[in-house]
Amino acid sequence: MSVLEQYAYSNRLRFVHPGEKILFALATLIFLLGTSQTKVYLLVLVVMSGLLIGMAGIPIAFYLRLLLLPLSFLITSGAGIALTVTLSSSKEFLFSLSLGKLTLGVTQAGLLAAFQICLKALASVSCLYFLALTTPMVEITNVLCRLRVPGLWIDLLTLVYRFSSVLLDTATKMHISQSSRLGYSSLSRSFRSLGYLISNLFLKTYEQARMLNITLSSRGYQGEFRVLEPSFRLSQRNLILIGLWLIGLGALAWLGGGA
Amino acid sequence: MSYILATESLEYTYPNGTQALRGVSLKIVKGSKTAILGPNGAGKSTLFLHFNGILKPQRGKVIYEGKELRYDRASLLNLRQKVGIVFQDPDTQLFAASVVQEVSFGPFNLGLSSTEVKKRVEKALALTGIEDLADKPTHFLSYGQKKRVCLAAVLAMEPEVLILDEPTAYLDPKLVKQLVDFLEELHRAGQTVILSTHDVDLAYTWADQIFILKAGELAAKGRPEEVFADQELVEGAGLALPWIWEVYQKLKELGWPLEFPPPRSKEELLKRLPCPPETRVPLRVVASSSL
Amino acid sequence: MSYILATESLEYTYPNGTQALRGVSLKIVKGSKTAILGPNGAGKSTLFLHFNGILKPQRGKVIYEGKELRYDRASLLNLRQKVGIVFQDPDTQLFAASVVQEVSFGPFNLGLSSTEVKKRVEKALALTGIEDLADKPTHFLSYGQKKRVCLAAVLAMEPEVLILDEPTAYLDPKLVKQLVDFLEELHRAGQTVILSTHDVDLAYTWADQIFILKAGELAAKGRPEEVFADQELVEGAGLALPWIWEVYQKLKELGWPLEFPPPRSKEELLKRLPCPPETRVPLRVVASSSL
Amino acid sequence: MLSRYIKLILTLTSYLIFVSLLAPPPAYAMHIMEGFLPLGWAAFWFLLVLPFWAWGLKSLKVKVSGQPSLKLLLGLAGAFTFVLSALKLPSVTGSCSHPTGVGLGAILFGPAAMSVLGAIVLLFQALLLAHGGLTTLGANTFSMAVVGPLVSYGIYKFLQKARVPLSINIFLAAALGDLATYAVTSLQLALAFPAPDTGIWGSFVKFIGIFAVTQIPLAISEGLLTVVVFNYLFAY
Repeated sequence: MSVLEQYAYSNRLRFVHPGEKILFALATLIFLLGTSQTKVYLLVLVVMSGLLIGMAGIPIAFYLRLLLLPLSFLITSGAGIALTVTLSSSKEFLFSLSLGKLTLGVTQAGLLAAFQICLKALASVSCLYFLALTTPMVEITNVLCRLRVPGLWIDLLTLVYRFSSVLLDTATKMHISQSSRLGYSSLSRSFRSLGYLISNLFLKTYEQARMLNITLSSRGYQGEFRVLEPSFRLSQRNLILIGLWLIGLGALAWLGGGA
Repeated sequence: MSYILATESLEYTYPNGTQALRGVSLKIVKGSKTAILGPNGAGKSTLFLHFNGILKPQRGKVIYEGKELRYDRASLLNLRQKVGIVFQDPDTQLFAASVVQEVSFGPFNLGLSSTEVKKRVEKALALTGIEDLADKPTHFLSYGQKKRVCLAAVLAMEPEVLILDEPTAYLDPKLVKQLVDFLEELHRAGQTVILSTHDVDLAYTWADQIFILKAGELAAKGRPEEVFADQELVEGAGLALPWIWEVYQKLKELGWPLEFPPPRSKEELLKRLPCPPETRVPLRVVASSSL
Repeated sequence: MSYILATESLEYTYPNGTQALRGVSLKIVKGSKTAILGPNGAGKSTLFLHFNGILKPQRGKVIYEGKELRYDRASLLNLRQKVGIVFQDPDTQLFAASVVQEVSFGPFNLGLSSTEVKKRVEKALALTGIEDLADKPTHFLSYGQKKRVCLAAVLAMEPEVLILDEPTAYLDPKLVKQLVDFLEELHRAGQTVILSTHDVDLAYTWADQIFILKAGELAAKGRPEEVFADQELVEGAGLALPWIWEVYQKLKELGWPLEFPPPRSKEELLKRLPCPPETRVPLRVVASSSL
Repeated sequence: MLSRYIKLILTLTSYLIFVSLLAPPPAYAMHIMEGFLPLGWAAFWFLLVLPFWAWGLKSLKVKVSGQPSLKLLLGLAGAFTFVLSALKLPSVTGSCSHPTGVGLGAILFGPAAMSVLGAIVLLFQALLLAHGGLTTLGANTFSMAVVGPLVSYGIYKFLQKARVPLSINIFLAAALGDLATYAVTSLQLALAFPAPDTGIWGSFVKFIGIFAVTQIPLAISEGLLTVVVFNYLFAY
């Protein structure tokens, strides 16, 4: 399905307890959101990237490309923060445009704020990638299950996960067969073909659900999805390391704040 | 001979008006290898859905071990443990995120304990030779691997009757051979196996007992050599004669003294192909000179 | 011999890392019947997607009528009109509400006038023998009918090369025969036809030219009797020998004086099965008495 | 007077060109990326969607109980929504983008189901495709799986009662659902990052102005597409 997932199954941290990985990534993430220290952002970005490349064995080129993924969002939203719109022109603009009474421009403070936000977002994304690249979906679902997330939600997660790839495959085949009959050779044809594709995919979805009901019923399905859960052992060492890491981050933020 | 599964004048019409079964009566011998042959749309899948109670006959009945099926919850669960179906398309029956989870689903539905389920899963994975796929997500598997997972998922429920709907469709010859060998192994262990196919060669070499369905009716039944003796009937049902059978018949027709029964496998046939006389002297001349 | 389509050391790796093609070079003769054989996952479908420009080679090139393919809009438009692919699963290629709509999809995309499209559609429906289905919704058709609609939908674009991906998978023997007869007709009318299959019997009897793909590489090419002469290679590629070939080889091995070339169809083989000597006298005795 | 207008128009166009050059359209609709919202706001949006999740789950549970097949249908519907958001939308501007599926999903499956399924789809997009994020899941769910579908569904039902022709109805439901989604996202960003002197509203205008360049054509495209889809679906 996705390339991220391939690494989730083949990386070198694959057999570390998923709970530890989730705790590590999420706690760091939440900590990041709560602090405004550029140093912390940098440290997290470096450490997460280091762990992924060094310990999990994610190829560096692939990882760097991954970091560029959210660039378009960063640029648009960053621009939104950097941009200042004002009625007075007293501000110290690095450059500006005036629209009648309005002045539209970029100030040094705005630019700095945007830069900080972007760095923070990148550091956060590295936490997200840590989780996504080291922990398969099944195990994340399993942890959610233990955290007492409602059962219906878990069941739906499982089904959506599995059938996304089935339907994606179907959609790809439909798209290929349409393309080979020139279905996407102009804008209006593209709309028509994609419309056909989606409506057909929808009908397929219904058919798939109907068949699944038959096949699962024949294996005794009565509304519950009980399956064997993967078992992992918590490592005390890892938990202590995660604790130390968070304390370290806290100290850095506090010292930075004091200085 | 004891029959494990039987139907009596089964009729079923789908809500859209398709008459899928029009009075089918048949009996499946316990421990046998049964092939149900028929063209696309003959009613094979509909018949199977009656075998484990997914569909309820509109007329006629289904009989399991001498008792007519009942359709309450407990009876159905019991039946579905005893009759397992491997459907044709793996993508409509695999739902779980990993192979182990998939295979454990059926046993859990039977109300088994986690330890028992674990044992069953390991056994099923070993039996089908996919232990190494245990933790793989389903969508990383190849078509052939997915087919095996489907098989393991049903075998983990330890059914008495194993039903396979078009098990060889889309499989390449090597995988077909592996599957047939595997089914042979199950058969030797006492398992009742039923499969539907339109591969007449497979049915001829594999089955003890063949039923031919045609437009929802039973067109023929019997041992392979009985069923394929009626060429007209076979072709009328959209099927063809198995090639082994055709070569054997032709040789017999030509006057070769081939002993009964007809060969059932390619190897047997090839072994029984006639040898030429040792000399290269024209036969007719030799024969006439001896007069 | 003029080649209509060729590849030169074609390589393609999917984003998920699967190396589907690893340097495939082959040439398709204009007007020929070519079969591409290989196990599941050998790269047959990936190769086809290069033939009409859906996939762009990562290395190597595709050559159509002597010219290397270009991937700009106009060239692709032109190519896709000339190379038509009928995919394996009809359910992923039929989407329109009625058969006529479906078949007119391609011609309309070629930018033809309504009258021209209408003519093309009628011709394609007549050719494939489904005029009576014209106004039926595609969803209610049988599997065999759907396959024909897919064929008609591609033929309506009047391609110079017709490609069929596993056209006989899941068809019953009668429909397979109809399809093969139909392809033979197209061939006689000068159409270049390429199909992929793992049905070795079909490939052996139908094709002029066979390519065997194995794990993304070309394992063998040539006339059927050349390709199947190497048993080890064929079986190594997950395939089996065609039964006609095996029976013929066995007879030759037994010492029957069978003239070349080997039989290409069941009928030919049966006709050439050896006759027994007219008398029933043990052959060895007869032979020795003549000395 | 005239020259001033010309100047205004010129500056506006150059602004638009500037922004569109700088900002290629977001690949996956309007997901606020990981780490972009401060802790307080991230938590706030989670709290805000919590009742909607509870509502969605409860209404689904009622439907599912005693009807195991419905659960499967819901799962498949979620997968369908996921795949929808991965398709490439034909775009007037020639750029590549993806439909949100907000309007289509809301009309087909209802807003209650969408609040749950939408959250699942967003979680998968974050973990499998690296779009959106975990801490922004609350905010993104609120805009894409709660407000968008509610607006689409509301418009659809209202215009149905008003006997507006179906095509127009569906176009408006889908396009306005999209626009509502992006308005909410802009508001979420504005709340988190108020402009120093013009405050939240100034910031809101800024964000909505920037996103308008990419989102209005997308909303129109998606509206058209949804109409085409429904035309086919009603043909069966």
